[in-house]
Amino acid sequence: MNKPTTVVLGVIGADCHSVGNKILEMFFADKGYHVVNLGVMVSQEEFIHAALETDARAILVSSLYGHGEIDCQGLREGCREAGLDDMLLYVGGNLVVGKTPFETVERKFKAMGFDRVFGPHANLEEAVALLEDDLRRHAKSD
Amino acid sequence: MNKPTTVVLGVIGADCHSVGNKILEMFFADKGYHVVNLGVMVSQEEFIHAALETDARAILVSSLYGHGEIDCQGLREGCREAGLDDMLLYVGGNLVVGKTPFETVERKFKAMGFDRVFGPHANLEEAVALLEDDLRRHAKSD
Amino acid sequence: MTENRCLSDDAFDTQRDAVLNTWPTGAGIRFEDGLAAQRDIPPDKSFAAAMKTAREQNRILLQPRAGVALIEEHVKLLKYLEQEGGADLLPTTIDAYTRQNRYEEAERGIERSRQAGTSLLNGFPAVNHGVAGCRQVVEAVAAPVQVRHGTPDARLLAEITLAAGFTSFEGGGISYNIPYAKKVPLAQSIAAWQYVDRLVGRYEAHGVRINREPFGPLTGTLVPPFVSHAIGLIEGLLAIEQGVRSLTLGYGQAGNLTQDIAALLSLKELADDYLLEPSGGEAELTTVFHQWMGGFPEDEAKAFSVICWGSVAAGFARPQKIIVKTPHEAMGIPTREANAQGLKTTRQILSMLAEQTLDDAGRIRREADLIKREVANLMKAVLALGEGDVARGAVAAFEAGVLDVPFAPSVHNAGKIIPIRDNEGFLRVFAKGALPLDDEVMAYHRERIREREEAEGRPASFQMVTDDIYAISKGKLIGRPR
Amino acid sequence: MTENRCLSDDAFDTQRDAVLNTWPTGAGIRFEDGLAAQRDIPPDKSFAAAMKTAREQNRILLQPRAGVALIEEHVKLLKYLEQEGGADLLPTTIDAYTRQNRYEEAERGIERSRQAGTSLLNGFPAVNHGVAGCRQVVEAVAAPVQVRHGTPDARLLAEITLAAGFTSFEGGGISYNIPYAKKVPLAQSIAAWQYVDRLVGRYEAHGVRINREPFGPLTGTLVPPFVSHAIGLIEGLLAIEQGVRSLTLGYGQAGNLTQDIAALLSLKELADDYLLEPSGGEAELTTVFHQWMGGFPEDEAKAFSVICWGSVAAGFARPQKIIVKTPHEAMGIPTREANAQGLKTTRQILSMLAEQTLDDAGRIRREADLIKREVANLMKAVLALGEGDVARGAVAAFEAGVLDVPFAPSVHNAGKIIPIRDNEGFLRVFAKGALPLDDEVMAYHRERIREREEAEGRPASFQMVTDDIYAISKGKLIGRPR
Ligand code: B12
Ligand code: B12
Repeated sequence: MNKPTTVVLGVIGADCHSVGNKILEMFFADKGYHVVNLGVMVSQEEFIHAALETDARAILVSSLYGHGEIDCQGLREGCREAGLDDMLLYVGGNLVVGKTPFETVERKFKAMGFDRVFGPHANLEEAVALLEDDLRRHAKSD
Repeated sequence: MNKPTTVVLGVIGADCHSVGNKILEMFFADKGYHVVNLGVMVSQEEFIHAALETDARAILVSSLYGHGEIDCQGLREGCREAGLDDMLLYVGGNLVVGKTPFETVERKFKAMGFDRVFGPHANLEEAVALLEDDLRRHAKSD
Repeated sequence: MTENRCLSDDAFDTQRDAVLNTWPTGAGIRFEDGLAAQRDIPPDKSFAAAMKTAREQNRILLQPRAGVALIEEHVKLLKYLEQEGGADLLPTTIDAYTRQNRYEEAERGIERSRQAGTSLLNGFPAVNHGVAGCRQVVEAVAAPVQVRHGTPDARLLAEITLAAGFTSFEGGGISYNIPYAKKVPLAQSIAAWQYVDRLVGRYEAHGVRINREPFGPLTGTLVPPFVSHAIGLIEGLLAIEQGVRSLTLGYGQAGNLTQDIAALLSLKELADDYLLEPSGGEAELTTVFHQWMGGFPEDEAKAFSVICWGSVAAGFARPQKIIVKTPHEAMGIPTREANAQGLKTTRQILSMLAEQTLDDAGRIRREADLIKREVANLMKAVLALGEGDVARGAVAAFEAGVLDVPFAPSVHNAGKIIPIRDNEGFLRVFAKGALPLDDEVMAYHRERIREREEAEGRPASFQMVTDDIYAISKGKLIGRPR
Repeated sequence: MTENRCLSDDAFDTQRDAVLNTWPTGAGIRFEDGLAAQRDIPPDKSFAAAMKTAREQNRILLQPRAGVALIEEHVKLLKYLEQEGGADLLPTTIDAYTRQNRYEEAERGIERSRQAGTSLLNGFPAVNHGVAGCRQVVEAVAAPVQVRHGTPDARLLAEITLAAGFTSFEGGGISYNIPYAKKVPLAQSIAAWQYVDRLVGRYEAHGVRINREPFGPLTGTLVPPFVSHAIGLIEGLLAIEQGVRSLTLGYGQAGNLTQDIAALLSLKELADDYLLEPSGGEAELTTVFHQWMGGFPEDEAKAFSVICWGSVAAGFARPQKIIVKTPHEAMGIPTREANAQGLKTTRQILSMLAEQTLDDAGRIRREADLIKREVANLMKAVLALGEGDVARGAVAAFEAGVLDVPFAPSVHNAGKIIPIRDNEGFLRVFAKGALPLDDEVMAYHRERIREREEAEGRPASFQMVTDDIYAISKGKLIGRPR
């Protein structure tokens, strides 16, 4: 990597949880990424628009407040429509309403087109390792 | 009742839990019973012997320590062999090893021949009401 | 223009028409009907009365958070919490779409919840359910019920829920904007909340006392007590000006026992100092303690400890109310059973502590005095910026960073304050940004932080702060280096 | 005749033959083999070393209770508790038949457990499993393992478990008789425990330090601190005389924070005062705190609170070890999951409190001094009765009621002392029986109890005591009238 990889970060929907978002921004920046942080309450359109604008390689979506299931539906399709076919979609947080086994949540969000799904106690070091990996693989297929 | 009814009380087996036993003694005495309290670590033979000696109408067995299932087996038969056919057998406490639904425990001990089975948080007022009732019914059938 | 002046009837009524027409369920709500509904409510279902009695009798009331999409399910939930959980006070937690006035999305959430057979909303969409729907809730239960939310513009929500018979309404122009919104200008949310307070003031003027509760914990994340106290006082002043007379100020547990007791003690004293006189001595002032509002441990046994530790602080400090967390906190909206567990575990601690007292060798008093001094620093600067007007002062203060909430999402918040724990776990100020804390106070904070730097052999830094944010969820109070 | 004198080798060896032959698994145990087994044990599995290090490093170690009938199941259980529960120290809790030396019944219990596929015994029948079986247990785990029981005559149990490599042995001639037995004469149990202590002393003489722990909580039911402290000191003196050098004195939570912290503080000081000199300054003295040992609430959420409240007291008082309860306490032997929950909830409280201190305005010190004075009253009388010999004194003192344990089952216990809570929940003495408490002390207790009588408008009575016994299980500390 010469130029740092750009990732778009944000909390989707009407969700105001900002603490994790601030930590994620700092964390990925620290790892050498160019982080475009849209903050909280980000619509699907804003995510896609920012990814287009900044030539991002991945969109990192957070949802904490329970409406993730409703808010995230269609993001993959939206990306495709915008011509972002290769976009990596990561999502993490308290993704559904109520305590739910992680496997169930993961299945749900993978079915929606997310590449990786993380719980609220995700190990960020592992997440960034996966991202490196996925980016490398995507680069090859380019 | 002219003469107070006699009941035999004790903690069966190798069980040393004495606090509940002291409370039960006081409680039933307070309710007008003549309580023959054998204390802790009482064998089946001692229960039966005391019941014979004192012309008791009921034996109140406690078991707290978990071995109740082993310790109580055969008490009904023992009573019958000693000619105590009509003896009321009550049992209460933490009757089996491990947290178990009360229904399961009750079934087990009724199958062993106990007339009434009580959990560790038994309401003593209710227990004495049942005893009055059972004694009345037994008296009729005499 | 923003100012702390009681809304005139004219100004109120003009706004009111517009507000009621933002969603069909608002149309045609008559204040008289609301008044009648409120007057029908038996005294033991009045939130204000319950809080007042708690203060008089030195009791601590327990209240959970709870809200689901559908009326019938919501009623079942509340009944369970009062009957099985033994809640003294009930909530109706509003979903996040409604909080953003996105009633179409809330409507979709209701429909999809009906289809799914389970709530897909994170709260009760009271506006969509309308007055009649809300009344069903209030009537079904025995305890007083409060609306709990996080809504910058809660005018319609207030109109509907108060007309339905809810007797308490949480929030405020600052505390329901800065931690809950991104772009809503502060002047706008303050104005909206002046309307809400005036609505409450109108009920008050007609002999119906509605309880109001500024949201104390703010972002719930390492908020030093003086920050939330100052904002609570400002919202109190704004509410009283509009005629509110039953007011409950809130504080979220910080984690160090001495600091938490001191925080509640100082909050009580500050409330009396700042709010009694403006209300003509009439205000009924009470306090509410929130069990740990930051990230919880995932493991339920550990979550129980966090709940208990908060209850211990409350047990010694004796606020009138505790907002209770649940063992599911880290994972998702709690089941009703988990919610009842939170209540039971709290009750058990409180009753075991009921007769116990603690006199921490003057340290509680010292810390309380420090907090009061910090609050005075802030209040003085706010009033100066507003040229004596607390509403204008608040807006100007946030612009200038003189009021500043850690980790808040709002673009109208400076975000320059950096809190950090000292070596005993007290929350201190590492970077004060533009907060007008006096030199002596800052020297004290710095000295306390230095102790920690020495103990850990590392300088205070944002890494240390991040460690503190995670600490409780990882089983510690202080984020020590690994 | 009972006396506090180190057993001679002859006397010991004669006894030993008889002891080893009471059950087949004892036959032929050679002390040298035990020594070899103990010497094989790596230092980080030594209980004595762990306790010593904890004291030096100001750490608090957590230990659960656990024991099931079969070896393989027992190993699984212990591994789970150390790996999943994070236990620092492991137990092997012995079943109740073994405690009464009823090895035939234990054997039947083993068989029936095998058939049932679940443990029908309430502990691990170590004697029946013999040295080889016990060694499997010790070898399978990483943490130090202790034998925990309640055995008036534990000579064979000690021979077998120590030869197998257990590095700590709980109990004592008084604390494992009076609360655990009905008819065993005290002189007899004291003699049996002199044997056990001498056995430990022999290991010590050969360079192997085994930890000993008198059982502090006694009946676990409203035992005033001074009663258990005095008995702990007596057992400590007896143990030291036989050559024991690693000694952990115990105390069971009473429920009032100030009293509990004071109790642990005074216990530590008393241990130094009474036991250091007789050991030639060599004894390694540590303390253990037992979370609430009386009746627990049935509801698990409430049980968590009781566990947490104990952990809070320990967090401030900092003993070296805590014996942890579980949310199943009121109902039955805990599952391994419930047991791990007890450990986790305790750990979370301790780590949140790790840096916090409490200085209760001198009240802790005052209460600790009261306890020390009460203990001095008792110890003086015991030594006087024994004409300077603490073993004889103990026997005579129980006969005379000068030592007296509330609610104990033993016919050799006077049972005249009646403890009761005062108006703040401190345990006080309502009826002292023949306890030699001085007038000033008793006046103090009476005054405290009077406060409660006034508050409740009823005289102290046995009904009040019964209410206190039930209180915690019913969600209060003090048994107030309904
Ligand atoms: C603090 C907090 C608040 C504060 C937020 C302040 C603020 N502006 O940030 C306040 C009090 C305002 C609040 C409000 C609400 N909250 Co809230 N809140 C919390 C709480 C206690 C902590 C969140 C937090 O800051 N954690 C610390 C940070 C560091 O962790 P994090 O946010 O989880 O983020 C990390 C991970 O999730 C992960 N992650 C997140 N996204 C991604 C993405 C990727 C790609 C990766 C790899 C990782 C990753 O990495 C992050 C950094 O480590 C949680 C419960 C908990 N966790 O204990 C509830 C919680 C998230 N809140 C919840 C809810 C429902 C609400 C409300 C709707 C109110 C309500 N009904 O109770 C409102 C939301 C209103 C709105 N419009 O959003 C629920 C969500 C329920 C669900 N999903 O089922 C939770 C789980 C509590 C609960 N059990 O009910 N909340
Ligand atoms: C205090 C206590 C002790 C003290 C006892 C001191 C003494 N001499 O009394 C000590 C520390 C010595 C002790 C020892 C042991 N204990 Co213990 N002990 C307890 C504890 C914490 C409280 C018991 C108590 O006093 N309760 C208060 C009284 C008032 O209530 P109660 O005893 O339940 O009695 C009432 C009711 O049961 C009922 N009742 C009882 N009998 C009857 C009969 C009738 C007819 C009726 C109507 C009602 C009735 O009415 C009584 C009065 O209200 C309980 C757990 C709990 N309950 O929280 C464990 C408990 C009883 N002990 C237990 C065990 C296993 C032991 C030991 C074997 C050690 C071990 N393996 O952990 C040893 C026993 C050794 C032996 N030989 O017996 C287990 C039993 C497990 C099971 N059944 O599955 C329990 C449940 C703890 C647990 N969860 O593991 N224990």
